[in-house]
Amino acid sequence: MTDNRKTGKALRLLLVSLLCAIAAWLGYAVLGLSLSHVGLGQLVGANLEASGVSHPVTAVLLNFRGYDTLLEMGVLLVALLGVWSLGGMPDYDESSPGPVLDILSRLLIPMLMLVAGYLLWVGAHAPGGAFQAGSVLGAAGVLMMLAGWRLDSRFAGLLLRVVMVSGLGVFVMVSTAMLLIGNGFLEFSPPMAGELILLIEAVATMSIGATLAALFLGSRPAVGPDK
Amino acid sequence: MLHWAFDSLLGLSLLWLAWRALTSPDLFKAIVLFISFGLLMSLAWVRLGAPDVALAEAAIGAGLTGALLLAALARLESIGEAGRQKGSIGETGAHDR
Amino acid sequence: MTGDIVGIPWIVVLIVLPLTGGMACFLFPTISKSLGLIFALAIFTAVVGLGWQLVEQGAQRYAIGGWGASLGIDLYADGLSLLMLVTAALVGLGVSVYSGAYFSREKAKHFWPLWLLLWAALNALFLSADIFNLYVTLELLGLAAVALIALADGADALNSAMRYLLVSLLGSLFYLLGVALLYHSFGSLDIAILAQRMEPTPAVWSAVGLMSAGLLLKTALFPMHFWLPAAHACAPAPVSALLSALVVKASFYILLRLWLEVFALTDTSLGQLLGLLGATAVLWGGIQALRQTRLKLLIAYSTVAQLGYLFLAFPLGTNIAWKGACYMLLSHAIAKAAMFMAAGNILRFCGHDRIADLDRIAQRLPLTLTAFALAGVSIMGLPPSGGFIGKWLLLEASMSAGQWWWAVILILGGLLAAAYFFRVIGYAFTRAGLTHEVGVVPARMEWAALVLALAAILLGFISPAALELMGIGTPFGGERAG
Amino acid sequence: MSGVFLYALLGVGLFVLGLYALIIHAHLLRKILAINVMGTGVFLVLVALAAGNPDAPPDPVPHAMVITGIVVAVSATALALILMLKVSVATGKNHLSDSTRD
Amino acid sequence: MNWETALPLLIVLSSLIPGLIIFFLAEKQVVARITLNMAAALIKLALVGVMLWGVFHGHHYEIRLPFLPGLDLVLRADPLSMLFVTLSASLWLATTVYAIGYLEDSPNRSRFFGFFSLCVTATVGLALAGNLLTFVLFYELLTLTTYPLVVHRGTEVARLAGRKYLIYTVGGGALLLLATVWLYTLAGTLEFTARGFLSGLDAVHYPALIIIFVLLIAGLGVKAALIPFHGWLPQAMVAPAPVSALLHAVAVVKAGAFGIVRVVYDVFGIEFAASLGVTLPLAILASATIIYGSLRALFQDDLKRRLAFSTVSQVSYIVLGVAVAGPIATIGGLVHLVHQGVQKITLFFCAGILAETLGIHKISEMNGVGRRMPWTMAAFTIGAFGMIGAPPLAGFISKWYLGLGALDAGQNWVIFILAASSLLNAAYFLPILYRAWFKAPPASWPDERSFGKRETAWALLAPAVITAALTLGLGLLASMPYSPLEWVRFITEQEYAP
Repeated sequence: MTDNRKTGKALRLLLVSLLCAIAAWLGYAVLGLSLSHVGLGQLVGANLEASGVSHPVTAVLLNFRGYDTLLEMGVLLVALLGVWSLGGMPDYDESSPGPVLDILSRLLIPMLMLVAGYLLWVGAHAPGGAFQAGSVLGAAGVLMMLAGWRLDSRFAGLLLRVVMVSGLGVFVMVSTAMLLIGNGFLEFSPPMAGELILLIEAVATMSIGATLAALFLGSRPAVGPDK
Repeated sequence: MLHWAFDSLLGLSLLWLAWRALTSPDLFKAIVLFISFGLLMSLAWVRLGAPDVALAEAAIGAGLTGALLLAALARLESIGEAGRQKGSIGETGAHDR
Repeated sequence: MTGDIVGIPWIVVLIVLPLTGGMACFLFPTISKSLGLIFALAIFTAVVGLGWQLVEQGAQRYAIGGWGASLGIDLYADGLSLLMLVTAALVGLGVSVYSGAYFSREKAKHFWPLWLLLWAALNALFLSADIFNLYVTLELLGLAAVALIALADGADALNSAMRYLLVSLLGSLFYLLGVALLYHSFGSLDIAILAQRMEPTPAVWSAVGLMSAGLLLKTALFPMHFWLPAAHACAPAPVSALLSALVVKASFYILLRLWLEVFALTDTSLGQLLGLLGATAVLWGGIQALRQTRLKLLIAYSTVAQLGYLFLAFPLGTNIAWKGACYMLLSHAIAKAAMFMAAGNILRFCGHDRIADLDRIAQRLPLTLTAFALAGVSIMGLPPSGGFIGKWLLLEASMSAGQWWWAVILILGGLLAAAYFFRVIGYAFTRAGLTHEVGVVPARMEWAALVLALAAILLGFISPAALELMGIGTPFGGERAG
Repeated sequence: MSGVFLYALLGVGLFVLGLYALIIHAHLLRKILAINVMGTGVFLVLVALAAGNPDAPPDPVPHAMVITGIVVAVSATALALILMLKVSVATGKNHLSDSTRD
Repeated sequence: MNWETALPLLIVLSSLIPGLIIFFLAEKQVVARITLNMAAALIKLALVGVMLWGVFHGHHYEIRLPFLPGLDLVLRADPLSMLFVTLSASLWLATTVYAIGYLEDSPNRSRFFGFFSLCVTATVGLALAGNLLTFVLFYELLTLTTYPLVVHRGTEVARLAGRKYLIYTVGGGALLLLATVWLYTLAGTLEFTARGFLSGLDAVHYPALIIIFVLLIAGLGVKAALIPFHGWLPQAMVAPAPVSALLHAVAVVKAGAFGIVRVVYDVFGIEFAASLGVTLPLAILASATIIYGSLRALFQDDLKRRLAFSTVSQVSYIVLGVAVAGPIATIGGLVHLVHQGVQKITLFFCAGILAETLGIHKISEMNGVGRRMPWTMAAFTIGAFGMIGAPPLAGFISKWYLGLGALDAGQNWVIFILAASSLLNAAYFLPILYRAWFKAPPASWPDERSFGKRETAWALLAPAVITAALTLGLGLLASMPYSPLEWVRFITEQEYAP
């Protein structure tokens, strides 16, 4: 017994030394970076007003590199599909919520909804935006589920699927709509860029919130006859 | 000078929290440590001038991932119990390794 | 007429179509099968449209959102990406037809959306010219592949899906750290711009190491191939076909694209290392395939071996070598997809895929056996198949570059492939009575496998045209010295 | 200026620490934790180096990249956790059984 | 796509398309299958006849299909390829008739005849190949299409024989491929040209060329059953009689010998090969195979295994004729390619008839079989005497020219080899004839099937008798204008510098 623990320890030592060497080399490489000139900050600043939002990060996220965000909504959708395709999960034991949780959730949930709305709106000119608002909404959903709330089976069919897919769907539809009116793919012409981004963000927030809550639940909610 | 001290303190505590979270024997404790690591990380994002990332990290990184991990742990234990009732040679308890 | 065909931005259509297809199949599960087939055909025509456009106007660069290279993300399509898109379209169409009959109603509901989103990830990956965008497509691809593997309910399928997910995430993180280092060295994420600003600093060396390690892990090159056999063998047949033919090749494509343009280190010692790993993969994969008792594991190890061939082009670095490797990639994808489908048919017919007891197929599943045999011809690299052309070009490249040892590896690999292939075929000819009732195999599944196998053979005859198509936009650089 | 490099090195440290934990631990939940820590490490490297020159505002592109990365990480973690539970139900074990380990 | 280019392709397609159609015919569609088979064989023979006449009058038939950038698939009819194509086409007709009779009601005949036609396609394609790449392509196709025929019976023995067959032939194919690519990178072309295309290369490549020659001969030697690569041939006898008759006596074995002829004459060129000093070792190897094959044949009791070892030694006559660098020896070698084919197929037909009608497999069971089946044994006797090289028969002519060629080229030791092997041939054929004609027949044959007053089915007997008559004819009428001997003289004029 002792010898394989000994080899285990020797192996572990070897691993640690190897990883320390890698860390040292990466550290040296990072320190060697000269950070004076580099970065797209100025470029983003120059094109900011053409992007329809005044906050640089939101501009990059939804206009300059909007394609990344589109695919990333796809990632969320695939994760949800994967979780739902894995089939039933021992459902979260919704023992009746204690009085404290009950009252607290009744107070907190509307608060969270409000914060999510605010974050969505403020994203245009200050830190905030679809993902942050969506995750707050998701947190609100998690809290509701902890308090024993379940989606009514009537809404658990096509409607739920539409909400889940709406984030990616609207983004794709709006971007291809741009094609039809003569712009390039995902090219929001400046006058209406702000409104379009807000539309996309609003729907995205709803969809991200629902997806994150569903990921927490882990299995497809009890669905009525499969519509 | 004060910044430097605060940054190095924050960095060290982050490293220490991460190390504890990854190597603590009890799983529940590991997850709680991981959540606190996430919260402290959002502080670090603010120090680095990235409020958006701080918000995202707090809401998703600490909040939601923490909730998912805790829910998974709870279910893992209920599976472990069910396994033991059926007499299958399930794990002795989720709190090992 | 050709005016508007060339006018449509096929690059964007190729990404939007599978995305909308995936969403549509998710929204309307009851008709997801027919929807999926329609979208598969549409995507195939879109690839033909793009091919037409490339032939007419040469390589295409499309700035998304009209912002241009460094600020926005560019899509770029040249001969190499066209080759990969054609591979994905051919295998995709075959798999779509095959899965129409393979999955039960319950499973089909989950299969079609995931498969079309995986196809979207593939198309996006082959067309993207931005290294962070490649990270997002890699993640999308990885998660979709894991979900598809887990469709096969069974302990070892879930087990291998979990292992594959961890490996995929690890590889992506390595890749992302490399992206971070490159971005902060040169201030841009676009491949073309990085190629201009590239100079060998320690940060670039570590970025090369990290990105290569991450991508090699996802391509399952020799020492890092441990996760592939279980994942490809336990997945449902069409999914294993997708994994072996397309998903594994996507990370190879990125490595090739980076190596050719950004790293441009083809003739340094790192190229020799990759060639060495490729050679060991060829021999190790072949020997392991010989030792397997289950058919799908044998085919999975054959994938490990065939991937080794692709890396033999790195130490050579000449134009012929790259074209040979890419042709080998195309014919391996199609032949391996046909083989996995044939194995799926056999599994459904006999209920098991133990090689020693396959001795009743020749008379009862003639189409499947012919498909398996024709695909095998291409895997072995015997004429007149696509595999032969790829092998010939690689042999020619290694001989003219004076590095004859790669040629010996190619020949040995071919012999090993013949050994494990004919071991299976030998059993299929022996005559033994039926000892159990048999599953019915829908004709559509047999014909899908046969058509793909015939395509692999047909590839042997159209190589001049295909190689010329592959050369659009000189992805492999001109006739650089070896 | 030195603060930037401090956080960047911290990022590298977290990355390597996560890698170590991923290799050492067999329990799947711990492996998922390790993956998350590694992810955070990479994001730290990305954002820290973005605050390069103190006078100009930090470069927003890495921030957008990290936000996308965080959302990708959470979706991957969610899928990994549910898959872990399915593996635990199917194989009764909380770690990977290497059926074809070679 | 005028007539000049279409003809070679038509000849190849004339057995490929019927073969593919036969695959889809159901087992019980016997009439359809027979008509398709016979039609294909007759059409091919007719087309070959037209092309033979055309080539004799100087028409140039060639078709180029793009296959690789810078390399095409070429089907060209030059005199040498016509020799082998005519042999294959005519013997395919005879064997098809024989196979239809032989496999009367055995299982999977569609699969058999499908692969049978594909085999002939590969053989004809290989014969008409205009460059080494096309040759390699059809050479590998031949391996793939003959394997299912070797394992046709489906028994475990057949599977093991098939496995051994594959190990040899696929290994040989790999060596051939490596050598071909290496040659292409050195020479830049692979086109078969009259006196070889390598003489122009500068001397620094000579060692590489020698290694390439060795690899090529090894790759081709597998199918030409040169020692030490002959192991698969005796074991492949487990295949049904028509397969061993056409394939292992004519198609596969001759493909290897024909390949060696092509390599020595149209790739290296006989003078250049002699200057490289590779022809002498080849001659020695061929002689060793001749002697070894005959010796092993002496001790075989199973009739088909004895014939198999006899094939191993007989094919090496062709290689010997080629290796002895002289015009007359070349004539001897090439003409033996035809003569040996016709004689050996007669012997295998007779062996098949004996096995099918009387259930005789061993030579020890052949006492007095001459009285029971006079026609079959008459054909067998003609074939046997041909092999020994008795005067009026075809075998004598090729041995005569081989001997003359050896003397003319000053290689006197070849005469002893020829003499010794003829003696050995006599040693293993005459006892069979003595036992068949002069011994009393046993009380009952192991598994006799009666065919009314005729000794066996006509479909089996007719081909055997026809090929025996052909052996006699080729011997007597050797100097007729269209005889193989004249045709070979027409070929060798081009191979040697005027």
